[in-house]
Amino acid sequence: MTSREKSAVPPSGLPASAIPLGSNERFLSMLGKMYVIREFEEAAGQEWHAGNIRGSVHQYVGQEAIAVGVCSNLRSDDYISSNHRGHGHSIAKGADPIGMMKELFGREGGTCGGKGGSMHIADFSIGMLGANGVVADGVTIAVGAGHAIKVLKQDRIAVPFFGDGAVNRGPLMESLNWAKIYDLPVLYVCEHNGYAATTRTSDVTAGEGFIARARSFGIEGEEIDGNDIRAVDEVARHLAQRVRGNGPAYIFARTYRHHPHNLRDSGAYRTQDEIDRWKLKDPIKLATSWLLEAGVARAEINAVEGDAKALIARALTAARSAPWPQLSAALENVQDLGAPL
Amino acid sequence: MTSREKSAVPPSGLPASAIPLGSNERFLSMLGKMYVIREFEEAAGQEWHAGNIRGSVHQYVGQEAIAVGVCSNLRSDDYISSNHRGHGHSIAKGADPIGMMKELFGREGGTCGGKGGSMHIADFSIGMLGANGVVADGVTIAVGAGHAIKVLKQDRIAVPFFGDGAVNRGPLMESLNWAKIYDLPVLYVCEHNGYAATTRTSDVTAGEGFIARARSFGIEGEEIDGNDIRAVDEVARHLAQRVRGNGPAYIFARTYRHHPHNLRDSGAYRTQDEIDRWKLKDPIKLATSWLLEAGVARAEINAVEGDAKALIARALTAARSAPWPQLSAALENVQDLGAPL
Amino acid sequence: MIAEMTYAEASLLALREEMQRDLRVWALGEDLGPEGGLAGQYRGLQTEFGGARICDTPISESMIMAAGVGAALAGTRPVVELRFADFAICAADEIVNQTAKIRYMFNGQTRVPLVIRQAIGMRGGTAAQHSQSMEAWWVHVPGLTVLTPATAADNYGMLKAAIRCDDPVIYLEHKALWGIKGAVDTDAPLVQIGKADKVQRGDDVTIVTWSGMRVECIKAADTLRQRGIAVDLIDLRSLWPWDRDMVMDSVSRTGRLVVAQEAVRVGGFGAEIVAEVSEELWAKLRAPIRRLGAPRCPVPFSMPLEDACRISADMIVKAAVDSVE
Amino acid sequence: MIAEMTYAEASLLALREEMQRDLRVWALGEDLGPEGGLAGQYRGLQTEFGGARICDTPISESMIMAAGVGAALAGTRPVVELRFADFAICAADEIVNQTAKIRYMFNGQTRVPLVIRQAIGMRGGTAAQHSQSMEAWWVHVPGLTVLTPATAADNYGMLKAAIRCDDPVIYLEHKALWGIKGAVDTDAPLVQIGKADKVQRGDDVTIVTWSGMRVECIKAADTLRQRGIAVDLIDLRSLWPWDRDMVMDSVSRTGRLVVAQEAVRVGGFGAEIVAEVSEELWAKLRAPIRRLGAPRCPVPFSMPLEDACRISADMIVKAAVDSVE
Ligand SMILES: Cc1ncc(C[n+]2csc(CCOP(=O)(O)OP(=O)(O)O)c2C)c(N)n1
Ligand SMILES: Cc1ncc(C[n+]2csc(CCOP(=O)(O)OP(=O)(O)O)c2C)c(N)n1
Ligand SMILES: [Mg+2]
Ligand SMILES: [Mg+2]
Repeated sequence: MTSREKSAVPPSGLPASAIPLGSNERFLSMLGKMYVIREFEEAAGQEWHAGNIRGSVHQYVGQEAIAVGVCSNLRSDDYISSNHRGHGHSIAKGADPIGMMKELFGREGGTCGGKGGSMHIADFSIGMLGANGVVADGVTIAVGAGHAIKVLKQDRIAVPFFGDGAVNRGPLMESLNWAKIYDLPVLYVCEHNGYAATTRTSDVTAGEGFIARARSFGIEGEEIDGNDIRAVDEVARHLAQRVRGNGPAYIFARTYRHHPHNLRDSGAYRTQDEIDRWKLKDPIKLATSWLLEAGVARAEINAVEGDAKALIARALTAARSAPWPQLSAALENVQDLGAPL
Repeated sequence: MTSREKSAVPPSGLPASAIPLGSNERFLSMLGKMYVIREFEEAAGQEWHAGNIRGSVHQYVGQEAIAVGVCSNLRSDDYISSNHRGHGHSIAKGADPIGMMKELFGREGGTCGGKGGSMHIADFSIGMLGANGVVADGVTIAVGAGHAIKVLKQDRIAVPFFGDGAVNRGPLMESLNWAKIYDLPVLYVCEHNGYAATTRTSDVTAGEGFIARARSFGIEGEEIDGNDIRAVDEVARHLAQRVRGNGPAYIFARTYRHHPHNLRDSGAYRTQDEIDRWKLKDPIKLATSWLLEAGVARAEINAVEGDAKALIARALTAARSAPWPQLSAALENVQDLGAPL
Repeated sequence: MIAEMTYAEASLLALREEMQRDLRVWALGEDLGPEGGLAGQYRGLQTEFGGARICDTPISESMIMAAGVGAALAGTRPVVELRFADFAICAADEIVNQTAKIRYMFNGQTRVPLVIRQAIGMRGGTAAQHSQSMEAWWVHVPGLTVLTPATAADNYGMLKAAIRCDDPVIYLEHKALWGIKGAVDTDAPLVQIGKADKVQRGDDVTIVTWSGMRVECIKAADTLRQRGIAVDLIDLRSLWPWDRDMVMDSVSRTGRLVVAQEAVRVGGFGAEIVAEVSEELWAKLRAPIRRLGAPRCPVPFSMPLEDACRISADMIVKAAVDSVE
Repeated sequence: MIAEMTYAEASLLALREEMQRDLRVWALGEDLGPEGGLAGQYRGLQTEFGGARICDTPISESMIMAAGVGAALAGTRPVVELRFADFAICAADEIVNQTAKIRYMFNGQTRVPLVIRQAIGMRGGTAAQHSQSMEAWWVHVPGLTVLTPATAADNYGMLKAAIRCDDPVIYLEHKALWGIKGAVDTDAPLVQIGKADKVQRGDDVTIVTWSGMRVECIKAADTLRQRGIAVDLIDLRSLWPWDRDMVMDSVSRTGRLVVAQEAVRVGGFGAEIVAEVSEELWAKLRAPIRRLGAPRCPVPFSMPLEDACRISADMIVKAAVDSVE
């Protein structure tokens, strides 16, 4: 399937190698964001194993370039939605990792007051409409937000992030038809990491996969190397522009998650070799070596990494010391009438 | 959309004009079936207006060639499933119109004992798995039957009939992926009559419609003139053969319903001109004139028409005089345990 | 203005006025434009407001519902028309897992102001997949408000209240009521969500009902009056929240309760009322509560079978008489 | 053979034996092969029976459910694994409008022999979309049998009974029970669907419960014993049909009833029990029935908030004591 999907890149797509470089500063700041996500995720994993974080945690490690590259090209009033693997998207859109870490710990001051947890982080102040525990439901909701943009005659765009597993859910397919017939400003971002939980998606996905499906609805877009922050940045800028005030498009980003699906999964369905090969293409490593080549000093890179580490250390300290929510919160914000009960 | 969809006919498709003719006898018997459906539907409409049939009745008038052409190429142990417009499919597969008419009247002896009504006719003795009141749900069920065929290593096939409105429901799209990844012996039959209730489907269907979608899942098939019984017969034979023991295929049949969506609909969303043009392509008229040309005597045609009329007259008499079901039937066949209650 | 109009026309007027009043209000669903809705509840609105605000959709129930949710999050107030309540089940995930929970999960950062319209109930041979009354499902789901107007006046006042509500409202219209006429006072204050309608006062027995069953209960109350039994008849009209005060006051006085619902009795919303009343007024009840509802079977098509699954005025009379004797 | 095993292992053994016994039995769902199911309930089965009979599926809940239905109509007996009960809501239409109604609508021409497995309940921070207990929904739907095993022995015996049942069975396993061990007697007669389990006998107060709440009720009964209150503890384990006889017998004797459920109290299945008992045993009740259940809010993530929504042994003790006093 792979080679044919590659050939499906539409004429409007620039090959990644031809993408003109932005400024080093821009990429250095993106690298910084990627480090923040990476550190956040590794810390979350450790704290889960230590028993400080409960529930499910799905780490975004290895896919950071996609969230960062895309969100760097969005306005703060643009909308994004996410799935179960949502920390990276939130951070990239501008959510505060300290509030998020408190949320994972279930503490007061968490982004959602501790009521959501890892799979339900939203930050409406920055247009982040929510992670989602139901595969594909974030996508349909983002398309609905795109519909409101049109009804209200705004010039925002709506960007759902989703995985290759979501591609087989009917509601997502309904959404492709919907976004196209109403010409909604939606930029679909499919993060193809090869797996849906423990299932290889190529085993359960007919035909040429997401790209062929999107195109069958008349939606065009571009396929990119999701581990290359330059490619993501360039294509996202280009497509976000195209979508704004117009109909839908997609980004199909090939990537890989370094860690198991979540922290309970043994990971036995993947070979170490496959993991190792993908780790060589780690988006942070790739960006680092390219920035060094481009003349950025090692010290500058160390500095952004250090800042990220410090930020996450602060987040952990804050989360650990934050109080539990007031018990009354359990019954608040259910609905105005007929609650609490 | 029309012209591009036409060009999507895969190489395996023969143009209708090149289809070799079967025997006159075969087509005369098919014409007879078409007459039975036509008479059944017209009678049902009259009886509905007379207040003898309650609920919704969706007439199949104008589309008869599809059900008859397809089912003439199925074995009696092959499965079909249907939608709300299901009378024609049942009759074509071999259900008894007398039992069906009793069903529409809600009487004892009805195909489903009067408990189903027009939208819920099934006849398991001939592999008819049921009409369906929920758009697209008959399709997913047929694909499930196809799955059982594979699990049981049988050589049957499963044939869901559905409309162009169903094409936008997510479950149907999930089914296309499903049928393909498991290589199920499913022959999709899309009856494109241009409308979903009062909505022109081209207004709410993105891209090239069903054919493009099926192909994006790797499913191939053929587009035909659904009003030409010869075309349907030939292509159905060919594709039923191809599907048997193999993976899925589709028939995309262009057609038109002469009557409104159901008997409550004013029909105002279509022009009289459009209806008149399609009536010129009435599948029964077409078949008749072609059979006359092929040397079949008018008397023979009159005979099959007369037989159909007589059969439906008998069905009406039987339905009118059949008793109501026993009241105890209301609580029977709910489930073995915990019923009736 | 006081005018006589049908239940369907009352909701049409209400939506029209709300769309004129608030530009963020819009409606989406199948066949709203050409057909004007199953009962003409949208007739003429597409001409008046355009296709963007009266939006015809494909047959994509999941996406219809999700579009409403996303659009509510993004600053509009959608009226989501799901037609037959049976098809709303195709969007149950979007209703239960998203619509109802978003405000809570996100700790009140947002509300989800939308109305989910569904036509419930039997209407002459609509059979198993077009006749269901699933109100009990929605009441069980935290985050949802559940309304069941039964008169033209309520379908006017309650639809307006629903559209103005900042939380998601499940709005259940009964198919058999569409053609029923009643006086609508467009100047009356809006119906307050959660307040029941005391249809008539009486001291002998309380009858609690809602939706289409109101009609049968009124017939039953007339018959009972002739037999010397005075009924305190309550049309709840709002199932969540429901008017606990009115029900408890009434049963405290009468000591007797009949609950009449069209839905399947087992696990129906009636069980909640019975459970609450029997828990709270245990000491005051003078007879066991009678709970009426359909047998636990799908709705059959055939007329006599369908009728066998209906709660009739006669059955309500009998339950009330049993209770009083 | 009597062996000690976990609740999850018991169901694995049951399925394995049924698949060996009957070639028409097969299972389908997400991640059954590589992962062996959320709790290892399918571990090793794909190796033993092959990918056709332990079928890994795409994330397509509607189609997973419909495949089960179609395949049941076409001569097989599918075990449909829907994982978290919350996702089963994505297939609600296929369950309610098709699975449950087909036998009836088609007048018994066919049955729909399949099992719909769903994991219910809270388990430490699973939050709003992975913690729901929606048993009340399924009980309200005619055509469905609803089971809630709470011990290893029952998860063995009841899964087998469910697979052999000719009607569709909603089979709800509680996530918090997966690791709990118990003795399983593989030679014992299969659990009869509809028969409750009398966990312990007592004359002072009846406690009715099911699923995960059984564990809390046993704790509560111990505490109550120390306080001199003897509990008649009933684990219903089958919610439809439910063991009316055992419950009515017990409450006739004790005159007092506490119903303890994990689900949202409003509109929960507990209301049905309370309504039935209060209607039937009105004259025999010596105290108002107490009905425990979660507050009407989505399940919050944070530990203390989640705990605030749990019914604990203490709350059950208190309700029983209130009832007796
Ligand atoms: C409707 C639904 N079905 C199943 C699940 C369980 N589940 C959670 S994540 C996941 C895999 C998702 O894969 P993909 O979309 O590729 O995202 P990735 O985990 O690879 O980032 C599954 C099956 C779910 N959350 N929702
Ligand atoms: C899930 C669902 N949504 C809506 C409906 C209402 N409905 C019944 S038939 C129909 C139109 C179907 O159009 P199509 O599939 O093209 O079949 P046709 O009527 O043209 O034969 C609609 C919207 C339904 N029955 N089920
Ligand atoms: Mg993936
Ligand atoms: Mg059509």
